[in-house]
Amino acid sequence: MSKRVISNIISQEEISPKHFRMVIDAPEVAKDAQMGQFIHLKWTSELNQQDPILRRPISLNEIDKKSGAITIIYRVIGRGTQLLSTLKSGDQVDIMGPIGMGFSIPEDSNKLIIVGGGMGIAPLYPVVKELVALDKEVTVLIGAENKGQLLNLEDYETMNVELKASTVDGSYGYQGFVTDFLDDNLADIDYIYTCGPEVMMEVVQRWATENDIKGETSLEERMGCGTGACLSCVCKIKVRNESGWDYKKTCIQGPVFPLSEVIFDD
Amino acid sequence: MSKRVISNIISQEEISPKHFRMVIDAPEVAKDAQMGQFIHLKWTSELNQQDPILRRPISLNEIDKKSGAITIIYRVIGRGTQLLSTLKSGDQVDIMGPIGMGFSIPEDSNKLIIVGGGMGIAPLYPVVKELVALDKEVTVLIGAENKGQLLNLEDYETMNVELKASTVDGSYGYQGFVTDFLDDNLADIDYIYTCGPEVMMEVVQRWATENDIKGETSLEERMGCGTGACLSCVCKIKVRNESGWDYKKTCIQGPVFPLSEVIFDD
Amino acid sequence: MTKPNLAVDLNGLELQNPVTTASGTFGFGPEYKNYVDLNRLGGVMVKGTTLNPKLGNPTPRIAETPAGMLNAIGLQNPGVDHFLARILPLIKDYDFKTIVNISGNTVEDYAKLANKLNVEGVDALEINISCPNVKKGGLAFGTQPEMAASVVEAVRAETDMTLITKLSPNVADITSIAKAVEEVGTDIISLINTLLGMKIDINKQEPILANKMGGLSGPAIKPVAIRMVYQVAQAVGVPVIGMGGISNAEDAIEFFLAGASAISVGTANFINPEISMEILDGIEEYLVEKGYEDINEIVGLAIG
Amino acid sequence: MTKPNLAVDLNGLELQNPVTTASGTFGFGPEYKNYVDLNRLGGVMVKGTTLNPKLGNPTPRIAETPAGMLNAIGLQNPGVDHFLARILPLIKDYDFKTIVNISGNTVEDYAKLANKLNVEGVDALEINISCPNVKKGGLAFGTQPEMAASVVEAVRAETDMTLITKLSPNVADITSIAKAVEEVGTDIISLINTLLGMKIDINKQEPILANKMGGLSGPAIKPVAIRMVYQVAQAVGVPVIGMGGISNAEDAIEFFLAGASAISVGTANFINPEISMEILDGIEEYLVEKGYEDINEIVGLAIG
Ligand SMILES: Cc1cc2nc3c(=O)[nH]c(=O)nc-3n(C[C@H](O)[C@H](O)[C@H](O)COP(=O)(O)OP(=O)(O)OC[C@H]3O[C@@H](n4cnc5c(N)ncnc54)[C@H](O)[C@@H]3O)c2cc1C
Ligand SMILES: Cc1cc2nc3c(=O)[nH]c(=O)nc-3n(C[C@H](O)[C@H](O)[C@H](O)COP(=O)(O)OP(=O)(O)OC[C@H]3O[C@@H](n4cnc5c(N)ncnc54)[C@H](O)[C@@H]3O)c2cc1C
Ligand SMILES: Cc1cc2nc3c(=O)[nH]c(=O)nc-3n(C[C@H](O)[C@H](O)[C@H](O)COP(=O)(O)O)c2cc1C
Ligand SMILES: Cc1cc2nc3c(=O)[nH]c(=O)nc-3n(C[C@H](O)[C@H](O)[C@H](O)COP(=O)(O)O)c2cc1C
Ligand code: FES
Ligand code: FES
Repeated sequence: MSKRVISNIISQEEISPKHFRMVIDAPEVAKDAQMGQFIHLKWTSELNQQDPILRRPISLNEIDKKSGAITIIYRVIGRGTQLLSTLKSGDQVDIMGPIGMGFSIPEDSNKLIIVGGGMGIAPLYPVVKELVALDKEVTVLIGAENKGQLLNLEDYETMNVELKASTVDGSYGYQGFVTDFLDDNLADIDYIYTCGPEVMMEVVQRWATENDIKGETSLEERMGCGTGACLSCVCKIKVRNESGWDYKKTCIQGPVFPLSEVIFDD
Repeated sequence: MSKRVISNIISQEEISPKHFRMVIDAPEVAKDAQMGQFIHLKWTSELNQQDPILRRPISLNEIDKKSGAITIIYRVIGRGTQLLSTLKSGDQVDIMGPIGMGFSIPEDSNKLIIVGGGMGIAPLYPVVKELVALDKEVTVLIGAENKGQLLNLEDYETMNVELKASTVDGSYGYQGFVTDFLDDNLADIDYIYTCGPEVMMEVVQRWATENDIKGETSLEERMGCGTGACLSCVCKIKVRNESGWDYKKTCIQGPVFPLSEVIFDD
Repeated sequence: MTKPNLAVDLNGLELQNPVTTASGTFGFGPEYKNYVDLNRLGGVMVKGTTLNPKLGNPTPRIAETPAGMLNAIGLQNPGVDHFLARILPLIKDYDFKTIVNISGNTVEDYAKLANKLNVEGVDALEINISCPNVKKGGLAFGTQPEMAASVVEAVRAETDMTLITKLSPNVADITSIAKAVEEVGTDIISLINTLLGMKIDINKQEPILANKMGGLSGPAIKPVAIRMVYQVAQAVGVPVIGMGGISNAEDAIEFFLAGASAISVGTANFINPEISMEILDGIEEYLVEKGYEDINEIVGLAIG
Repeated sequence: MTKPNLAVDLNGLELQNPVTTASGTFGFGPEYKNYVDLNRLGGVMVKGTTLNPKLGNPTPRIAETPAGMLNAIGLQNPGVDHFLARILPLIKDYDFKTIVNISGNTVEDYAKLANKLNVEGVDALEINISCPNVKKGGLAFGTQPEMAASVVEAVRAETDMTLITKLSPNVADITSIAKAVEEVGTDIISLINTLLGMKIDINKQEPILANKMGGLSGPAIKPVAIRMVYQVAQAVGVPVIGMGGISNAEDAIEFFLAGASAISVGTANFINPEISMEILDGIEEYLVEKGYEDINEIVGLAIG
C-alpha cells in the first residue's frame, strides 16, 4: 500500500557525472515495495517550498526489505533532480510510495532477457536479482552513453547472468546501441523486460513482435498526483474497443505494461 | 556607492530566541557604509529561488571597515528571516548595499541621547560607537520585551555612556517602556536619535517637540527595489507645500529622517 | 475548551466541514484513500463529467510553472452513464457530499447531464462553465453573463438539486458573471477555475503541452482567486466556495476572510496527498486560537 | 564567430537590442546606474506619468505572494511638466530609447499628455490602458475594445511619435483588444500589465495593501503572459513587446518564441538589479549556441 513518509537520506553519491545514487531509510515503503514500482518524491520535507512545486517520480533500484532501505539512481535533468542532488546524508525527503504495477515473472518462462538503455537500466536491476534468485537463465543487455552510465554494471559482472554492454562512445563493451545485440541468436528467449528511451523501446517492441516474444516495459510520463487522480500521466495502450486503444494511467495502471500493448506515438 | 555582491557568511548565532546575529564578509559594502544605512538582502545566492521572492532590508549593526565584515542583527518574523536564520558560516547571501541616508552628528551638539526599542536598537549601535569616539556625552535608553532582546546590552555596559534599560517583563532594568525614561531631567539634551516601534517613535517625537530637541529617526517600510525605483517604501514627510507633506522614499531618501518631519499616521 | 463548529450550510447543502476537494485534482475520492480519511472531508467535487466518455488530450498534459502548474487534460472521463453505474455506488456511502462537476459543449449537454444526475447519492452539481461553447465558436460559456446564465438556467429547469456554478477567472468583470448566474437560480458560486496559460520549451521551440495552452493552477494564482472571491462575495447573496492555490490552512483562512463559506483544495493534493486533512485541522486550530466558536463567524471578516 | 545581430526595428522604433525595462519597475533609469550600464539597454519605459503630479496610495503598497508580488503604488509621479523640465534632460542622452508610459482617467488626459510629450528626447509613448475610466464608473479602459481604441485614437491624433499600447490581462479575449488598438493606429503592442489580485493578513483579518487590491507581477504570471503574447502575435500585424515575470534569459527567450519582438524586464529588477544585463547576455548566448545570426530569426518560432 502506498503511503506518504518523511524519510532520512542514508547516503548520496555521484556515481558518474550528473548521475546520483541515493539510499533512503524508508522501511514503510520498502516493506510493500515490488520490483518495477516507483516513488514520487519531493526533494525537501518542507512542502511550502514551491520551487519546483511538483513531486518527481523515480524508480526503485534496490529494495532492502530487511534493513528498510531503498535505493534510487537518477540523472540530473532539470531543477528538481538538481536540487535532489544537493542533499546529503541526514537530510530529509518527502516520499509517496511504493506506487504502481511492477514487473511480473511468468512461471513458465526460463530464458529471459533484459534490455535496458540509459536511465532505463535503473528499474531493471531488481528484476535481474529476482530472476537470478529463481535460478532462471538470464541475459542482460545494457547500453548507455559511456561506461559510467552503465548503471549497476559492477553488480551484473558478479552475477550469474549473460552480460552484454554497449556504449555510444566505446568506453566499454561494444560501441553502438544496445538494440544492436538483438539478433536471431536470441530468438529462443521466452520473455523480455525493457526500459529506456522511447526510440529504443520501439525497436525492442518490433523485434519482440517479429520473434513472437512476450514481455514487459516500463514507461515514463509527466506525473502530477501519483495517485491516479489527475490523469496527466496517461499512455496509449491497446485494448479491444472501436479505436483499438485507450489511455491508461502510467502511475497506477503502470508504469509497467505488457510490451506488445504499448503504442508509442505521442 | 551601493552595489550588489554575493558574500560569504562568517558566522551566525542565535543571540536570544528568534534573534540572530550574522557577520558577513563584505568589504565592498563595508568600505562605503555609514551608520544608519542598511543592506537589502536575499537569503540565498540562488536568485531563481522564488520563495520568497523579494529581498529583505536589514540595518547595519556593525561596520568593520578594516576587516571588511558587516554585522546584522535580526528577528525572525516570517519566511524570509526564517530562511535567513537557517544559514551557516560559509553559506552565501546576495547583498545590495550600503543603501540609504544614514545618521548624522551635528557639530554643535554635545549631550546626545539614544532611544531604541526592540529591533530598533540595532541600527543605533554604530551611532553610539561614533559618538563615544567623538567624546560626546551620551545617554543610551533601550527597551525591549526581555533582557535577551536588549541588543548590544553587553557592549553598552562597557562603554562610556549613561545607560538605562527597560524590559516589559522586568527581566532586566526598569520594568516598563523605554519612553518612561523620558522625563524633564533630560531636557538639557541637544540631540536625539531614535528607532523602534511606531508607537514608541511617536511618543519620542512628542517629547522631543515639547522639549524643543532636534533629532533623527530611522523608519521601516516594505521595500521592493531598494534603489528608489518602485515607490513602495514611501513615508510621509513634512514639507512646505499645500498639503504640508510629501511622500519620500524610505530606501534612498531615508531610512533616517529628521525626527520632527516625520508624520506617523499610516 | 469546546470544539468550534465547522459545519456549514451552503444554501441548503450541508457540509460537515468546509473543506472540499477541487474537481479534477482528487479523482472520484477513493484515489486518495491511502492518504486521507475520506469520511472527514466536507465534500468531493468529482472529476469533470461529460455526456459521453472523453479520451482527452494527447500528452504532455501538464507543465510546471513558478509556484504553479499548467494542465490540459482535456476532460478525460468515462462519461456520465459509466459514472452512475460504476463509480457512484463506490462513493455514495462516504460521509462527504458527492458533488458532480459537469461539463458540456452546448447548453443541451448540460441540461441532459443534470437530468441524468438527478439521482440519489448525488448531493449537488457543480456546473463548470469554463468549457468552450461550440455554437459560439468555442468562446467559453463563462466569459459572458448571458451565456453563463443560459447554462445555469437550462440546468435549473432539469433539477431541484443544489446547483453550484463554477466561474472562470478569465474575464474582465467576475461580478457580472456571478450576478447573472445568481439571477437564474444557482444556489452557490464556486471560484476560481484555472487561468489560461502557456509554457514554451526553449530547446524544442514549441509549447510544452500537446494542447499548447492549458489551465494555470496552484499558489501562483491565489492572489487572483482571493481578489475574485472578495469581489463576488460582496456582489451576490448566495454562498461562495473559494479555491485557487490553497496549499495550507493559512491560505484557506484567507479565503474565508475574503468571503468564502467553504473552500476547495486542488493542486495542493498533488504536492501533499494528506493536505486536505492538515488544512481541516489547521482551520480548527485557528478558530480555537482566536476564540471563535463557529467557522461561520470568520466568513467575510476582511470585507469592509 | 561573428556576434549575432540584436538590433530590432519595431515598426520604426529602432532599439539597439530587444531588452527594455518595464514601467514602474526601473524608475526613470538612473536609479539603477550603480548596477546596470544604462547605455546597454534597448529601451526604458519610464514610470507611469500623468498630467498632474500624483501622490499615489497610502502604504503598505506592496505584498509578497507565491513567486510574485502585488503592488498598489497608485501611480505616484511628479507629473508630466516636472518630467519634461527636470527628468528628461537627465536621461535623454543615454543610448537607450526613452519611452514614456502615460496614464489618464479620461481620454482627454491621454491626449493632453501625448501633446505635451511630443518633444525631442522622447522616443515613444507607451499608453497604459489599465487605468480606470472615471467617466465609465472606473471600468479600466483596457477591458473593452471600444474604450481602448478611443484612447489610442485620441493619442494618435496628437502625435506622429511611435505609439505602444500596453494591454491589461484582466480580460476574457485579449485579441479583440489588440485588434481594436491596431486598427486605430498603434505601432506596437506591449503586454502584459499586472493581473488584479489581493492578499489578506490573517492575523489582522484585513487586506495587506492599503488599497486592498493590487497588481500581481513576477514569475507567477509568466504563463498567462506567454499565452497572451502568443495569441496577440498571431492576431495582429504590429510588433509585440512581451513582459510578465521575465526573470532570466530563458524566460525572455520563451517570449521571443511566443512571438514577441522585444521584451521588458519588470519585477525581476527588484530581485536582481543587474538582471537586465544578464538577460541581454543570455539571449546572445542562446543565439550563438543555436547558430542564429539575428534575434529576429527566433521571433514566433513556437507559433504553428
Ligand atoms: C515511473 C517513472 C520512473 C522514473 N524513474 C527514474 C529513475 O529511476 N531515474 C531517473 O533518473 N529518472 C527517472 N524517471 C524520470 C524522472 O522522473 C525525471 O528525470 C525527473 O522528473 C526530471 O525532473 P527535473 O526537475 O530534473 O526535470 P525538469 O525537466 O525540470 O522537470 C519538469 C517536469 O517534467 C517532468 N519530467 C521531466 N522529465 C521526465 C521524464 N523523463 N519522465 C517523467 N517526467 C518527467 C518532471 O517530473 C517535472 O514535472 C522516471 C520517470 C517515471 C515516470
Ligand atoms: C530600513 C530597514 C531596516 C531594517 N532593519 C532591521 C534590522 O536590523 N533587524 C530586523 O530584525 N529587522 C529589520 N527590519 C525589518 C525587516 O526588514 C523585516 O523584519 C523583514 O523584512 C521581515 O521579513 P520576513 O520574511 O521574515 O517577514 P514577512 O512578514 O513574511 O515579510 C513579508 C513582506 O513584508 C516585509 N516586511 C515585514 N516586516 C517588515 C518591516 N518591519 N519592515 C519592512 N518590511 C517588512 C518583508 O520585507 C516582505 O516583503 C528593517 C526594515 C527596514 C525597512
Ligand atoms: C489536473 C487538473 C484537472 C482539473 N480538472 C477540472 C475539471 O475537470 N473541472 C473543473 O471544473 N475544474 C478542473 N480543474 C480546476 C480545479 O478544480 C481548480 O478550480 C483549479 O485548479 C484552481 O485550484 P488550485 O489552484 O487549488 O488547483 C482542474 C485542475 C487541475 C490542476
Ligand atoms: C511596482 C510596480 C509598478 C508598476 N507601475 C506601472 C506603471 O506605472 N505603468 C504601467 O504601465 N505598468 C506598471 N507596472 C507593470 C509593469 O510595467 C509590468 O507590466 C508588470 O509588472 C509585469 O511584468 P513583471 O512581471 O516582469 O513585473 C508596475 C509594476 C510594478 C511591479
Ligand atoms: S500522475 Fe496523476 S493520474 Fe497518474
Ligand atoms: S524600495 Fe523601491 S523605492 Fe524604495
